Amino acid sequence: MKHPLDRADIDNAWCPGCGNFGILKLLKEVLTELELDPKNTVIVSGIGQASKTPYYIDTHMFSSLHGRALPVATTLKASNPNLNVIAEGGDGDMYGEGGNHFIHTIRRNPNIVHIVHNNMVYGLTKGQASPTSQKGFETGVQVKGVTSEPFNPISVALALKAGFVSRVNIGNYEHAKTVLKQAFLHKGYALVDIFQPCVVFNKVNTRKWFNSNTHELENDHNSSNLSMAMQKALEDNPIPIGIFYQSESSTFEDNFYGDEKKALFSVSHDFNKLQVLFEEY
Amino acid sequence: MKHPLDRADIDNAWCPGCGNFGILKLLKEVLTELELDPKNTVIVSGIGQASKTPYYIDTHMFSSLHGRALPVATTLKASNPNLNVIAEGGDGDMYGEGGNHFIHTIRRNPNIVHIVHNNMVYGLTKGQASPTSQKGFETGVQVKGVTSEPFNPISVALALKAGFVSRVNIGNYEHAKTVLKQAFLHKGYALVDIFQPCVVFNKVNTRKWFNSNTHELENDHNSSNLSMAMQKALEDNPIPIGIFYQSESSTFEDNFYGDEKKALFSVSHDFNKLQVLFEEY
Amino acid sequence: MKNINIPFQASIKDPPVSLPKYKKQTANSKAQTINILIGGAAGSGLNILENLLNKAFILNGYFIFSTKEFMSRVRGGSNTVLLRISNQPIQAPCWHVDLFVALDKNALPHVQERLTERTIIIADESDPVMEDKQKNIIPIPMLQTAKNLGDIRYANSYVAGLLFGILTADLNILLKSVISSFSEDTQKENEISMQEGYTYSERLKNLSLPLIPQNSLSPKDNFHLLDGSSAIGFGSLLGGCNMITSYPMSPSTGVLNFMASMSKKFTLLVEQSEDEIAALNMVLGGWFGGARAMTSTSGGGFALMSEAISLSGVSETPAVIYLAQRPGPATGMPTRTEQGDLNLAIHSGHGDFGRIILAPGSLEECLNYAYLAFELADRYQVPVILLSDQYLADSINMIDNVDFTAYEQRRYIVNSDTNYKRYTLNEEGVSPRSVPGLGQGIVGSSSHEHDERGQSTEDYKVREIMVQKRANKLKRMTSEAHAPEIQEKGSIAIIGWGSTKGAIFDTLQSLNDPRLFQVHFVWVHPLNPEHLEVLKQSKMNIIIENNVSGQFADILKGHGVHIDYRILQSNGFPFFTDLLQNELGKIIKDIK
Amino acid sequence: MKNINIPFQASIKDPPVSLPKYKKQTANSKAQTINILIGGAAGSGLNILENLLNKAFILNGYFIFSTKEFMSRVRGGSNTVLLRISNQPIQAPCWHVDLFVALDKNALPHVQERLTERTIIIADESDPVMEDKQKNIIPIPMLQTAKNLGDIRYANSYVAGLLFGILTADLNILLKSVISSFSEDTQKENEISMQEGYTYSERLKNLSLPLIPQNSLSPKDNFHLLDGSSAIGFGSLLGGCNMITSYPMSPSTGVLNFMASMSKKFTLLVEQSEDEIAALNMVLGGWFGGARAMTSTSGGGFALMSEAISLSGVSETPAVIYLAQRPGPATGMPTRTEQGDLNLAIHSGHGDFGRIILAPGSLEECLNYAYLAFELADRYQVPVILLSDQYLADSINMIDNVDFTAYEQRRYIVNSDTNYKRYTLNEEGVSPRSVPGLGQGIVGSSSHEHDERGQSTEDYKVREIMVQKRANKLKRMTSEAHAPEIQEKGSIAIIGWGSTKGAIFDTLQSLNDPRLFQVHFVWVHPLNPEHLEVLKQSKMNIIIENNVSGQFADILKGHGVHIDYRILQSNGFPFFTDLLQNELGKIIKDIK
Ligand SMILES: Cc1ncc(C[n+]2csc(CCOP(=O)(O)OP(=O)(O)O)c2C)c(N)n1
Ligand SMILES: Cc1ncc(C[n+]2csc(CCOP(=O)(O)OP(=O)(O)O)c2C)c(N)n1
Ligand code: SF4
Ligand code: SF4
Ligand SMILES: [Mg+2]
Ligand SMILES: [Mg+2]
Repeated sequence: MKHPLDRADIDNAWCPGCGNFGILKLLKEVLTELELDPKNTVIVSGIGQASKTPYYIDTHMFSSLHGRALPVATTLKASNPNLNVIAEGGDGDMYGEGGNHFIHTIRRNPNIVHIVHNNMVYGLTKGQASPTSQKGFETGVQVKGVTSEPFNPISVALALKAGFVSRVNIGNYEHAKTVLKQAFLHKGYALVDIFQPCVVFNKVNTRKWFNSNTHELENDHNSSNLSMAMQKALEDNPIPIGIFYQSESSTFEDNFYGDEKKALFSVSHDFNKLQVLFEEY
Repeated sequence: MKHPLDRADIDNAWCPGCGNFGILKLLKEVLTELELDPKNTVIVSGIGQASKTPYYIDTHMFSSLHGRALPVATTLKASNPNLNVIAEGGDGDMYGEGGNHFIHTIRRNPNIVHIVHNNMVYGLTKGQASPTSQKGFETGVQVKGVTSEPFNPISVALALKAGFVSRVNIGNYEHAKTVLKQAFLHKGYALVDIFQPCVVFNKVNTRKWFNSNTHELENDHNSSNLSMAMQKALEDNPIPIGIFYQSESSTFEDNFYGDEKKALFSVSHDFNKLQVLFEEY
Repeated sequence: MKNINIPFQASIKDPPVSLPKYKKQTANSKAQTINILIGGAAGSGLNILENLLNKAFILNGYFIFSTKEFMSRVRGGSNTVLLRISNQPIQAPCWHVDLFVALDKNALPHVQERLTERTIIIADESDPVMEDKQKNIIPIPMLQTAKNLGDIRYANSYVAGLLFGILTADLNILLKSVISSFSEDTQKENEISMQEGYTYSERLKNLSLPLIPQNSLSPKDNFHLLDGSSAIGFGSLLGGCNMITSYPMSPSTGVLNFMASMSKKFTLLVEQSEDEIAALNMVLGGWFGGARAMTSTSGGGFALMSEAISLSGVSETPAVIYLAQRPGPATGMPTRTEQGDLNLAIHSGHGDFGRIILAPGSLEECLNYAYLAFELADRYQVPVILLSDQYLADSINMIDNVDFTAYEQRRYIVNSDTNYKRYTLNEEGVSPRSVPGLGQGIVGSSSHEHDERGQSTEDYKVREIMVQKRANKLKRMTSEAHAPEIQEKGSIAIIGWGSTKGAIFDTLQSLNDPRLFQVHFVWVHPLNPEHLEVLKQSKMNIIIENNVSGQFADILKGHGVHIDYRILQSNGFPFFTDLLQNELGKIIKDIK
Repeated sequence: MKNINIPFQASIKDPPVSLPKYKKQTANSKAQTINILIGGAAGSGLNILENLLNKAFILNGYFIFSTKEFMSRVRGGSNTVLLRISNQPIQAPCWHVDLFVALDKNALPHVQERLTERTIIIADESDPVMEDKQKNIIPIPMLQTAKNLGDIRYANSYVAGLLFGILTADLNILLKSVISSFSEDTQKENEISMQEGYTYSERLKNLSLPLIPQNSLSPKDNFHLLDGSSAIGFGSLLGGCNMITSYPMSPSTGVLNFMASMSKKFTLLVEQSEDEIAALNMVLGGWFGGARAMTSTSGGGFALMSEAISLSGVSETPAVIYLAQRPGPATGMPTRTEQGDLNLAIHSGHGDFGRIILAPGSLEECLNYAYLAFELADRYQVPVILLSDQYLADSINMIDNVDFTAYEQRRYIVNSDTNYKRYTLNEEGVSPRSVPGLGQGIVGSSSHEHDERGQSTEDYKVREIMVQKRANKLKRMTSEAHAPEIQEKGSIAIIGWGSTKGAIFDTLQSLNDPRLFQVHFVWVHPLNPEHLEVLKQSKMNIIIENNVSGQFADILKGHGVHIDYRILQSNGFPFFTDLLQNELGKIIKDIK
């Protein structure tokens, strides 16, 4: 199943059967169907299995540090507001190591799509609990099972009044596609938390588990109602998927550029103006 | 107004009229009234004006780094569960630099009291915006005014299902005292966000502003109802103060110690047992 | 994507830029200087007084230099401002003063050691020290006057007027400065207070003050008054900086404030980040997208940036980091000065990669090297650290006119073609850098060891090649490094780096010993061994550093340079020329 | 608060602890070793095969050593395990092998360079290399056999049986190991597969393999098989560790896993932190409260701990940090090895303060120095960094019996009285450390410069005293530093540190040149100059380091040690004795 956005000559390092393949496919299809020019699109990722995504898709990429994709993506977008910018990584990456950036990026509201592969486990480092792991989840480090309350990215994003808050299950592919497309069309920060089975290290939250423990938000869900969204976000049996909340407001770049958006690589300062300012000293 | 918990021979570095004085008084009175032994009480603070508190009150202290009081406090409590442990600092310290610890400490639920002096500004570094500064707030760095959405510690703590979530206004002293006492009596993590006027750098959110923009939660507020608490947390005109939510569950130390809690300084391993385990290799 | 014209496009094959030359500091031992220390509480208007007097004395034709020493608090405590007024440029502070003005009763005890028998002390008549009957204390009615005017803070203007009177400077000039220093609703009272102080000074005409220096500046002279932070700011704008992402931290915040104020006038994104980790990663996101970005911080914040520096290293993404040092470890002394973070600056980040560290020591060097930081970051695609300290950042000095058009602008960004590879191997070790959206190619940037395309690799041979590529780049940077500045030539080298430049210069002027010569490093890393030959040929090497271990001395030792004496300090103060003169004088006295 | 009895109470005035001695590595050139390399994909059971064979060969009376080389992925790719089977202890890996087993078709291309003309290659009959008609390739029906049994992974047991057959080892012993290696429901199939492999080996009796070593271990010998991570874990428990707070990062996770497994048996808090910053701050909170805490990480995580190390320094709160290195910069090569973080370990954190860095190079040293890390952290109240690397952490080797009771336990905690001051000045430079809730006093710990009570200070004289206090402590640590281990004595010193110990030892054994002698540093910082005298007296110094710049060489240079040659490597591999032998051999050949 070749796709025009496949990167040439690569060796995909994911495990057979991993949910990441579905997410990769999803992203390529969404970019293509929305006719987003890959030469104008950048994926910024952290480190982890999920964060390997940009190595497999033929857009620009900045494979950064574990947990640090969001600050990189924010200023990348600000340095050239014409780019489509995606920040992508795993649940450990984005909610653990990168938790502080998660909070504050939402507050800034850059116009980026934030994709989190949520497999409820640390895949690349071989199976430790992640912030989203459920209570009781046993691993080589959490030998008596997880005791901390799982991190709920949806409720936290809503608590911060994020402009676009969504969750999908890669096992529900067409639904996921609809939602991801909306995320790209949203102007401002858009969270897409994607349930993704890790077939090797998470034997609890499997593909089947995700399928039978999630259900699409009802048709009458009002995604412009924050407190209704919050209500839904706190439900967990089954876990709702879909667009919880959506509301546009001025973005980080808007606040900076106002109307004339030109990439900073073409900016140079007027040294005469600088000279004049200096003379005042 | 001498107090038995005053530390001897100190030079208080706060500005005359600062709300921190009220918080210091509050803390001393609450400790005394609850008969908490200062020799068994530790304040862990970060860096900032608020974080100077432990230098002025005669308990144990660990004045740590900007933003890092919570992880220090968490393991301090775990190393000796008999101690009363307080983590204290400013809004920049706890929600900015320390934002990631805020999230994850709540998830762990150590039995500590978390006091945040929320003056909506960076005091010690002379007046930059803090995460809780309101939109439009102008400073030497935010020359065109703050554009980011203010951080709402109450809604975020609730989104994380924190066990005790409260906010008070130091200008409403007796109410603040009632709430802070409850925080100490709560078993588990307890957030007390305290509105505190910075008389030098925040000319917007003044003592008067706090007084006229806050109101006590209604008597019929049901603090065991998470979604009602969340509803209240999202209100901002006026801002509710009081105990939004309270619910006990097993703490970080409980999970580790179970029933026999002895301080780790008295623990030593049985080397014979170790020898036997080694023989298996 | 169509190709876009990049202004000022340059290539690594171009020779390095050259820096505009400023007039050299001149040797002239006929300096006449009067040193005034003013002590008062935080928040009492000391800074306003400093600015007011600085401006006024300059208008009166003097050279001035001023520096502050203050506590980590917003109100109260005891701070000082040192004003040195001279007929010549001044480069550094002194410890002992001619005149001391106590604005409140805590001021005198705080500075006791800086007063000599000849120091004239001026204090309010109500000050309890009056009872000590200590000689040389002159009571003045400043508080009463101020109170009569309605606010104790008018005492500052009173003192300004008094000092102008004592130094027989022109009061009208002082009054002119008032307009720009005070808000309209207090101007009147300040004027009156000043006038009263000036008048009162009549009674103090027979003070045994040092000779008042001649007016040496003529209105034709185009000198400018600024602090180190502003000079770094202007230099950064010269370097094309259009993004600054920082978390506030003393003493670096001055640069952040300066840039923020300039953001109203230039296309310049200023963002306060949630922490320092975000700050540097934002800088990398900025450069990756084509911006010229910087961050500003101090030691603790810089420590947190350690991992991201390593990302800059392996991904070859440029970065400029302004690191203003203060005494550590940890929180240390937040408002004091030190040069204790050199080792950290050199070694922060895991793994081996090249970086450049520039430590300016004067306003001219702040301008030149802040400009250069952006040029070098872009040229070599490495992190460049601008190392300053609280002393340099906060001290106010004068600088000759700057010709902003003398700075060459360059941009090392290329349009990409379809075969573009971000890490192309070439002789230079520096691959042409494109940015997303500029041309037909794909830009792949990676934190992993990678191949030419930027794809991560597990191939040990590719690893070896890429390690070599980065090592080659470091070699090139080293070969293009700047030599230390050498003043004259003698047999005993007095070595310094960064902010000690002025104190060492002044000290050598005063000692006036032909054997001594100053070797001043701005480019402190990587060092080019050829530039150290001078230190291998000198008879003796004495190093002066503001840290406890002699960090730069140890680095020079590693390069085979013998260090005979280390003059070290780690008490939060800068070096004072008069004390340094004593210390160095003692050492060289016995040298044959 | 009543006074509480602290077990094993000790004081800085006590002499340093001494470490149990282990038998020295012995010089014996009659080693007979067979080197087997097995290649297969991640997740194909290579690790199980390694453990199975290791155990079985030991039970058969051989010494073994095994090490892995693997990609940063969970499934697929191409990894290898090297097994060295000998009649003597083995210390290091070799590059070229006698026997290679390809578990899949990617295996052979991946290791091509490690095969010589004499290497026997065993591969499945279906492997496409068979068509190459390359000599020395022996086809076996392992995949067919496994498939017949229902799972391709039974091929591993087939290979185990085959290898045992070839080496004429006792199959019954191998079958015993099966029980502990496989889950019950696959034991039967594994046994059958193994049996078939063993049987098939009959056909390969005339392979020209090296002489099979004699069984050298008798059942009386009490050797134990473990990897470096476990040895660090046991050492840490010996050091009293009762808290570990870490964020997972290869290759340090082995220690975290080990400790987690031990937390079921000992009072030992294991917490996975949200990031590395929290991890080290939690360690400090733990020690402050009286625990013995550690964290485990690799370069990137350690970089993030930089600020907290400085907090440990100024607040004099002990800390133990296990830093397992991998190639950087940044993400670098996550599963490979390097010694590239020494400089970072020495200089991380802002400001000047003392720390200790210990780099063990063998299992014995892992045990001893992990134990010592806790002792020293407590004794001097400083951060202690245990520096390992992926190679040492993941390699499996044998260790003679350990007497756990030979390790002295100490606790440097005191009860406080009402006048207790946390930073009391005394001759030792180390103030008695109490913890909250222990006695009548108040414990004030501070990240600011502080006075004896721990109150923050703005007084420059107090600052000077406290800087001096910390410098004195560093002096004391330096005077109590361990000397490098010197094997025999010659004229040419071969210098190494950390994990290169074994490779250098083996290489010198093989070269058998009486001029060469090994100087191995475990205590790499701070160095005691007296201990370097040996390097100033040697005729020549050759250093071997697994990093691109020669970080330790530069440090020795700074101490006036001349380094004549640097053998450096930075390709993600450990040093291989056979390659090292060639390289060193070439260098010394021409030395007269
Ligand atoms: C600073 C730092 N700490 C730790 C690591 C090690 N590390 C790499 S990936 C990872 C977690 C992976 O989990 P997640 O982010 O959920 O991604 P997944 O592999 O599950 O897709 C960790 C801890 C690192 N690379 N950098
Ligand atoms: C790592 C680090 N970054 C920055 C600082 C500088 N700093 C000290 S206090 C402070 C913020 C103070 O604001 P807040 O936490 O709200 O406390 P307040 O002074 O308002 O009580 C900052 C940025 C620091 N000490 N350490
Ligand atoms: S370890 Fe888990 S998340 Fe990673 S590639 Fe394999 S299945 Fe996917
Ligand atoms: S600066 Fe503000 S917060 Fe700090 S002490 Fe002064 S008034 Fe209080
Ligand atoms: Mg994950
Ligand atoms: Mg604040």
